[in-house]
Amino acid sequence: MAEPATNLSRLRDVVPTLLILAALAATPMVALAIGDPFIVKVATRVVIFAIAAVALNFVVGYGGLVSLCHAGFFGIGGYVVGILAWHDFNAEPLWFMSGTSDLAISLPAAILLSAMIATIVGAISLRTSGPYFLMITLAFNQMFYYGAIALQKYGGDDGLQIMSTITLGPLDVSNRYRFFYLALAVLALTLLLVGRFVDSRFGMVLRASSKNETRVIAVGVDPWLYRLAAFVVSAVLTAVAGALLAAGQQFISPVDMGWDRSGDLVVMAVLGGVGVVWGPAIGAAAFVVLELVLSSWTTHWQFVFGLLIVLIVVSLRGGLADLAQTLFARRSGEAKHG
Amino acid sequence: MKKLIASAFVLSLLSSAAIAADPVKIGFLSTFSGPGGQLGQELLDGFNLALEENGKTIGGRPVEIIQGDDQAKPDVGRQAADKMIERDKVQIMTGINFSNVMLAVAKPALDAGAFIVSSNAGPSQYAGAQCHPHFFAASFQNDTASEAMGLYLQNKGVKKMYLLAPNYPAGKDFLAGFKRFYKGQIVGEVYTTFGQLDYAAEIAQVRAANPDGVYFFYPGGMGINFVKQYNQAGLKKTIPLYGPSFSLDQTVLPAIGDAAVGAFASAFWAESFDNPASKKFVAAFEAKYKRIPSPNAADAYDTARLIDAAAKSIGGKIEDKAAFRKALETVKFDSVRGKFRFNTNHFPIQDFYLTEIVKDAKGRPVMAVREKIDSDHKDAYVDKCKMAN
Amino acid sequence: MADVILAVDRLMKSFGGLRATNDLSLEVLRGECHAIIGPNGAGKTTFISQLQGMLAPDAGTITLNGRDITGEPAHRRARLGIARSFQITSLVPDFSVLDHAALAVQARLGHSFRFWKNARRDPALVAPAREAVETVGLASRENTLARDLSHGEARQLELAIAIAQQPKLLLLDEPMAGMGRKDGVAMTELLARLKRDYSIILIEHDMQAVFSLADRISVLVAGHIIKTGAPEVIRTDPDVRAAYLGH
Amino acid sequence: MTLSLITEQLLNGVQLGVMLFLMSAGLTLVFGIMNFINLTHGSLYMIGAFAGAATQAATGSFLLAMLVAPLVAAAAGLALETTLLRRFYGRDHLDQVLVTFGSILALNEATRMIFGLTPLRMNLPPALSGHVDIAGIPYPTFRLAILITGLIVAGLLYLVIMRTRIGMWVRAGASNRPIASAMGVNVPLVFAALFGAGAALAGLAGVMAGPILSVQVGMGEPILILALVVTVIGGVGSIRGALVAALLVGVVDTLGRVLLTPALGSMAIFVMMAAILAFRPKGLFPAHG
Repeated sequence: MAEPATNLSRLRDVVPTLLILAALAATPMVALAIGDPFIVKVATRVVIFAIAAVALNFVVGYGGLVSLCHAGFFGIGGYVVGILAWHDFNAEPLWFMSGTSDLAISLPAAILLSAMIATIVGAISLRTSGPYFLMITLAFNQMFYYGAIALQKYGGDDGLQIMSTITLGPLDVSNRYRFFYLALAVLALTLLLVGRFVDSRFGMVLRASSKNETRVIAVGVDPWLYRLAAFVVSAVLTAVAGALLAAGQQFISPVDMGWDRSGDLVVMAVLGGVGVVWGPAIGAAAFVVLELVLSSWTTHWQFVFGLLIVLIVVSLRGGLADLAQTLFARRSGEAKHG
Repeated sequence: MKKLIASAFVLSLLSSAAIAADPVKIGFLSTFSGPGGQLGQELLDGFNLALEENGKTIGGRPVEIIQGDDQAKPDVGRQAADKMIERDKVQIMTGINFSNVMLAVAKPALDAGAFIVSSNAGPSQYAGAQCHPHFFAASFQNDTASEAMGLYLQNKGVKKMYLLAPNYPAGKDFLAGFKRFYKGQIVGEVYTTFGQLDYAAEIAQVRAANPDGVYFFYPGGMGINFVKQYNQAGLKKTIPLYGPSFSLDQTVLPAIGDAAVGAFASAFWAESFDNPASKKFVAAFEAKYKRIPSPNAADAYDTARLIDAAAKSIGGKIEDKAAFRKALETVKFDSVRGKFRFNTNHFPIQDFYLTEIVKDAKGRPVMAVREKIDSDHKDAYVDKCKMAN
Repeated sequence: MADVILAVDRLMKSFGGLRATNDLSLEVLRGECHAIIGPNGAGKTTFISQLQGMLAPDAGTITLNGRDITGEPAHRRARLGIARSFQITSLVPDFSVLDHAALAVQARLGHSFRFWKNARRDPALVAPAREAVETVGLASRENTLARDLSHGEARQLELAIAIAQQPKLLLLDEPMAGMGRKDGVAMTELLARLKRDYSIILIEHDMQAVFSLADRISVLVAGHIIKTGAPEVIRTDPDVRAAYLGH
Repeated sequence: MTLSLITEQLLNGVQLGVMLFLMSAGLTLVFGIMNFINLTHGSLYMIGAFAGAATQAATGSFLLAMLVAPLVAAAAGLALETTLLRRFYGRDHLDQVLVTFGSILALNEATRMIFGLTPLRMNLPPALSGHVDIAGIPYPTFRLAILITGLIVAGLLYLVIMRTRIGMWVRAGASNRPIASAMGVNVPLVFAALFGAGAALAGLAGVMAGPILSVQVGMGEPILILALVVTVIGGVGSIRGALVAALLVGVVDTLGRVLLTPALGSMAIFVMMAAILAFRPKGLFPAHG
């Protein structure tokens, strides 16, 4: 009896996910065909922010925890890659180890460090809930931000340039096409992971806790540890996105971890739709592309952008994913009738 | 999503397809949105004014300006620069006002073979070790205005100074520049949070330290807040304010008002400059934009005319990069600053003046030139630059 | 004493100046259905909340199966075998009926740090969950979301969740609250079936149901148990009549 | 530091705190009663400052500016509330954040289109431009005026909320929403009035900040963040909490800047907020049980 519901939800999740990934995978070919390699750079940025937004949505949409410190984790990932590359380029050892420009080493390092920091930050922040959680995570984000500015050795407010060539094991990923597909693979992995997690036993506890904590406690589960685990998973994936951003643009700066960037990530998630795993990916794409297109039209683009956001949130309850699903449903409905 | 990107592309294609053949393409990347948006507009207005006077040509060729907004964020600036270079195929980039954006953008732009002729940001990295054959700063090196003020106060024999700046690299550069020439006693050196609103606490500390003068670098809104509050605390008469022109120019003076009158600024250009090029520029700018130009606008105006003069000297063939570089290095043009030439690191050698804020005939606060501080001032990083041939 | 499943000893709880629970002592025997009745505001729900662990008492002890659980948090008491159905329905709006029961089953089976397998297609969860849902008569609605359930169905689901926990002691806080007559009769029949398998503490205003279901009844007035006894004893007790039934 | 310097810095801290209280009062009540996170509160502050600066530029009267600014901010607040924001009272916090975030962008840019890019100027009236002697410290008269005005408004607000029928309703609303709506009041009307009153206070804070700070687009966001910090430290919905937290934030921020290194000074209030919330997860004076 549970099967029909499951199949329906699989259709709802798997088909759009595959469509998104396929569309993205095709962009470099489109770029080549029409001779505009810049599209690949935009697509890479879309993919990186999509990873962060999907990861953030694991706690926002499914855990009910609106975190404003994810830009901090984004930046931590970026700075791990940047600082290791700096030590590699300047041939200066970092404590006991030498620097590296190999993502095969710096990505795990970013994962490890962000997991450790997220565990501490999460353990403290999860004592609170609702708007208080929002603000305590904002406080931590500010601490990360000012912490990065205090890194004078690594450029402080000026940011950190990556001068060396970034590799992945023996593979040189400084080629934009290769790098794009690397980022896309990480996005696919993120969508798969989050998609499995939310439907697992873990996900059931997380989702139930976000809507009715009392009920979850009453059946014998303390949500705290589950929330913490979700927070850490989400932070780690976001840090990976940040690491990719730094590697891709060969640059990381404190601006990449400001609180407004945290806000942007939340906006991407909500804009796309927090109710489905792939929603935030659409939100990230809309955000990045709209910003680019509108700002090339007029210096007053933020006026249009702001009104568009208001319009979307007024008319669509589930974000852009809602629109996509409605269109999809109508089309298949028409097909049936026709 | 693919559709979205594709349609974005088509739209921008439509806008660029109509341009006539062979224009000079200049990417103007600056901050146009958010609180920093004023500076980008100031730079663009100065740049556009020069182009209009020139019949919208550079080196005798039509010119196409591709505008980009960096939102004061390095990664956004980087993306906009990528677009300019890869899609719009710009040959020259200018306009950048924040050092951190410049540092994120310069390397890929230069790697792609574009020229950067900065109309504002002049980070020490590109004046020194990272100097590049295709990187020119037509404006200034960040530290130099502060060096001039330090030199002035040193020569004048002022004994005790109190220094204030925001806690970010440019703030540290400015105070370091000041200390490079000022050897008197520094009774306080305070770095405040970038974007701080209220300076009551710092001003109270200044009063308690009772220095002979305060040197401050607060660009934009921070400067407005600081000067107003300093004046309200009643300190301006007893402890004079000294700053680089960026803290006291026309981007902030109208908002500060009378509170700034009596403060001193070191400048490479001021609206009261008495040379024909400068007078013509100020009059034209005021007529067109209904406000007095700032040194930033003057720099952007000079930048456009400098590029034009260099391009003209080689018959507009800027595609010959070696020739264009040579032309820029030896450029001769009628600068609003009076004297202008490039040093070996492609940063300017220029004169610095002491100005005092006074009210002009219409009661508006302006920078009035009092004396020349230094002739042919060079930046401190030129020795670190091993310019490639 | 082996047949006592729950012992409450001199429990105290105050809110500001109000003594919601005042020197309350009570023993519940294994297998019995023990009803607690009392006028509105007597402190019944406050008492249940302290048994479940959502509220911490100011003083006194609670012993489950001879083990002092006074200091245990609510989730651990649930694992020790206390299940509660809420007076005001407490569900997850976008979970289906079956999801709710499955959540209770997975909580009973140990930790839920299992990230990969789809919980909705896990027979270890679905089979016992479906059993609980069938027990309360919601089999035909198992895929309906909680927010689409009628009030009566939501009350049934509350029970299904509690049953799926396979508890040693069921705390039922007004399971018939807000139900019409027909639903009420069905619920009474359901409870009659359940009392064969579980020890139950029942709070209920429907006196007909209470007297037909309860093995023993305690009367709670102003946070204190004034009387405990078999239904027929309580029915005729003059103190109880005066305090509660009299008007 | 000498005693007089400490006194002066404390005065500075309290003065900043009073400004923050004016900002936070409306924010915390709207948040507590309508359960609405109003990020446009900073924009209303900006609108107040611009309205004040424009009034002064047109008439030369600072007093008139002080009167006009709260009215314009209230009008703008009411317009926002009735046309857009009231639909979001029952919705998820995330939707509220998104709609107010979009509104901030549009409002900021609209202000820029109307007033241009150059920051506006507000002059002090001669009577307030000097300084007064407080225990040997020459303290700016205008800052003292802000302090006194703020304390008067805080006092009045306290009286209204603690002593009047409206205040009773507001308190009930902040601690128990269903009861409030069951009290048979015209709920939409009272919500709008409350929103408007909060907007007026934000506008008042804006115009009072005008002579001290630069009146420019984007001035609302930094103060919004501080007001949110105050709201949360004090406990959402609690006026008393907002007052205590505002003073605390004002003093800690001021002293932190003076006593700590720049990086730590910038972080001081955020470290304080994290520490307070870690031990009191619902703020210092939680209004909801």
